[in-house]
Amino acid sequence: MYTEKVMEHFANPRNVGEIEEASGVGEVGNASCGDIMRISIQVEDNIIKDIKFKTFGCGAAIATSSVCTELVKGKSIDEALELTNQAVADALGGLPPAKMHCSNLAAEALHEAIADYKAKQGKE
Amino acid sequence: MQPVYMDHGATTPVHPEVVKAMVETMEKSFGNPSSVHAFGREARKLLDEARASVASLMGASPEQIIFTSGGTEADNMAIFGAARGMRLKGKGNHIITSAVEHHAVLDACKALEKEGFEVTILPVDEDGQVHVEELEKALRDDTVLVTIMHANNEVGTIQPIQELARLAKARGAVFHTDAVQSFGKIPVDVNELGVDLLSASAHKIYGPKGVGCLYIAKGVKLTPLSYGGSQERRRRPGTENLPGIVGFGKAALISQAEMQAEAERLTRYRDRLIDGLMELPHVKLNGHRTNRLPQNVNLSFHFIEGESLLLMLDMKGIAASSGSACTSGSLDPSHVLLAMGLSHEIAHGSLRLTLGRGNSEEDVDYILNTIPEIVERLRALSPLYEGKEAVTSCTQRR
Amino acid sequence: MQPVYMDHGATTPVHPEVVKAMVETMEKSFGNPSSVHAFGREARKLLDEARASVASLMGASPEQIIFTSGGTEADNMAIFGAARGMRLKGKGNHIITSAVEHHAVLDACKALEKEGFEVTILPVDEDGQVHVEELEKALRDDTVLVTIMHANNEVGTIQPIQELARLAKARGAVFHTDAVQSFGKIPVDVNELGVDLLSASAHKIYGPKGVGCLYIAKGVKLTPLSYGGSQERRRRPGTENLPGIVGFGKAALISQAEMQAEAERLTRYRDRLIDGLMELPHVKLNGHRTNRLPQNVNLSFHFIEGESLLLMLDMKGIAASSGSACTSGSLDPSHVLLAMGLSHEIAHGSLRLTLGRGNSEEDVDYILNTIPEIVERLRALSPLYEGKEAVTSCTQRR
Ligand SMILES: Cc1ncc(COP(=O)(O)O)c(C=O)c1O
Ligand SMILES: Cc1ncc(COP(=O)(O)O)c(C=O)c1O
Ligand code: FES
Ligand code: FES
Repeated sequence: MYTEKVMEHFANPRNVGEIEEASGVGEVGNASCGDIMRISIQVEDNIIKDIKFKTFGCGAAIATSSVCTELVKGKSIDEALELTNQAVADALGGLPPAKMHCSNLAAEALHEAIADYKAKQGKE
Repeated sequence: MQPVYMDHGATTPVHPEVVKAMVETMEKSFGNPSSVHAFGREARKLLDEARASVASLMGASPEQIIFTSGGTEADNMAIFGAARGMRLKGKGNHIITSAVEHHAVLDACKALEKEGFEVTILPVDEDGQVHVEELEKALRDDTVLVTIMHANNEVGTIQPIQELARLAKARGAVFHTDAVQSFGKIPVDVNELGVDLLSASAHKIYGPKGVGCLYIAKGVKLTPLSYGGSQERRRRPGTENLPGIVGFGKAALISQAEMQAEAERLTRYRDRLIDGLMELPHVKLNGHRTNRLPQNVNLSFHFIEGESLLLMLDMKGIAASSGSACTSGSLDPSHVLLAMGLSHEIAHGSLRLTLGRGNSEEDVDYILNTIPEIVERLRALSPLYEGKEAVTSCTQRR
Repeated sequence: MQPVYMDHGATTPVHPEVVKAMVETMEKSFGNPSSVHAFGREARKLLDEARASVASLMGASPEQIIFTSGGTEADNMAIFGAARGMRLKGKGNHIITSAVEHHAVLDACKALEKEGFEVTILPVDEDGQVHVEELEKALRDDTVLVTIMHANNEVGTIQPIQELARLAKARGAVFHTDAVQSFGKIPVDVNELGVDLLSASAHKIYGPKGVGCLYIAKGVKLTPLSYGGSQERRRRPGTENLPGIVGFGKAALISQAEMQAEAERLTRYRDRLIDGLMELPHVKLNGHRTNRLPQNVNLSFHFIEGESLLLMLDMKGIAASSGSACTSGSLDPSHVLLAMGLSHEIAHGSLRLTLGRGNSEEDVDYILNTIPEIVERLRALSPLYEGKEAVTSCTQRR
């Protein structure tokens, strides 16, 4: 069902947790299956210095969260905004067709976290 | 690591004696039971013997048993057959079922709606039980069929079939029960239950996949689901799956001999698992505490999603199942858990352990030792879980 | 006396390699293919492999194959599914079939008549062949389905499916063929034949009973025959008969490897049998002399009744079949032979020998030696037989 890469990330998820006093936090629920993900980021000089996630969801949801944090950590905000759910799935060696929607969670949560960061910036 | 299979509700390993009987049939009695010659007669004899064994385990006579390709076909044959047959006789077009039926029953009823039938779906209480008064309220003069399962596949709750059937039949409706999960596990007697139609499946009782049967009480007429040769008293055409049927017969014989002792043994394991796992924080038992199948454990672990739990268990060699949407191909979590009043989230975090012949006391120990750390790990990942202290309500968030 | 099985058209012995594959599946891979855990994934893998093997033998892709409980279910699924589906789309309600179809096809079409469909039954010539012009005449704008078998189970005649399918599809009808008797025996390629739907059955090709499949071309929509779980791409619910399906896959692989050589060998035996038995007086070959299945011999012995002939052969250890009413449960002789223009009497005296893997040159010798004396004995008993000289017409007496 899942690729080895998916299972590897599922078994050893990277960057689990929450950043206290994060620069931005994004939380999204997956309308289709009821799963939830929260991503928090710490941004310095427009670079994502640190990123952490928490996910309530299936194996694919957890693996996509994990790989997503790995993909953008150390990248600029603009680079991070270009991340698509397809890129997340590809980084895992693909997902079963029925599980493609799960990869939306990660990309959306990340984009929300960035939006939150930008909103906060704007206020300062 | 020795794997621990605790998904006997999904399917069971085939009993070695069953395999042996099937191999013998394939090697020595491959004839077509409809053939006139010696090969055919030999096949016919085995077919008759298997029918007698299966009939005996449910207190029926052999000619009341029609072999099918499984529980699903038996359910469809019963529901379409009785509903269409009764309507042809002008008896009406109202059907009653329950909210916790298997999809083979629920979806067949839904398909009948498209044919102009009206379907009433009875609710269940928080233990998954159908109440007799609900059926009483729902029955009408034009009710032609009531179909309510004997024991639930997800939560193991046993329904009061005897009273439900008595009530339905008093009002002139045909009564069908899906006994796929109870047959061979707890006593199932068609006469005691008083049902007109009863479905069973071989692969849930250590028999082969792809064989089941429908019990049809004397006098009950069914419109056939398909057409062809004159096998199975013209009720179910197609060359009989002889090795499979022989395997089903053997499995029924073995179940009959071992059922009582096995039910007692598994009830002990079940209760150890329930009591042990309920000691963890934020765990809920699904289904009735005592009026449930001996082999069924179903728990919801709050803040956790079922598929992740299954995958973690799988990595530890434990095979289990879940009512999670993520495992079912559909995007909604178990309709059974939702009908029992669980929120989507809690329904998502359900775990079903179904015990069986191969399980030992050590398997129970292993599970009791393994699950707590997995639950803790997954909760640490969960955005819903803010530490044990912080949690307030875990049943209604959505 | 070593028995001689020559009823491979009814069913075949299971190939030892098939038995082995099935036993291995039952012993090692008993999981439910829908389960998430390792047992389930292992089962899913075997299911996929078997699907690929069966698909390959008919030139299809794996996702076009839906496993069923046999040829009968495949036929019913195709016919009910396509007819009802096309009608829902407003395409019409006219169906065309032939007079020599298996009961699974004919009776499904008859049942559709009760649902308001109109059915045209194409005649056949004296060899049992459907003529393309007949289909041309019968096709209408509201024809939604044409179902004509690839090779006949009684007389072995092969139909011109390629032309028939081309014609039907050009007029917008769905084309189904029952290839239960041809699949694995002669080349069957869904693309070459150009069919939309094709039925096959495992137990005719040394696989297990109770498994078959339906090929469904891309884009062809079928209303399901039954409802339940989401197996087989939601087209056919119920826990998959995994050992049976694995056996079918294995049987398909073996057929693919051996088909050509086996067809040549059996054609030789067939022709020896036909030529040898035709030397007896008052014998008629049924079916086309050359355009027939390699394994099929069908002869009518005038003045003799089929069941008596079978019983006599059985006493000599020969297993065969007949189109006789007395063997079929119905009181009319074979509808196939009647459609070919045989009188009731002649149809009653038909004998079908169907060759297969286990048969040897010696079996052919034995039959050629045994049948003449049996025929003579039965004719001596027959009031219709007044000595060879006295006979005039034996085809039209009734
Ligand atoms: C309650 C119930 N009904 C019906 C079925 C379907 O049986 P089968 O898989 O033999 O088609 C099952 C099992 O999947 C079941 O648990
Ligand atoms: C031409 C034909 N169609 C359909 C069938 C039915 O197949 P099954 O016995 O697998 O249901 C048979 C064999 O009995 C057959 O010969
Ligand atoms: S997040 Fe629910 S199916 Fe993957
Ligand atoms: S005479 Fe007995 S059935 Fe034909």
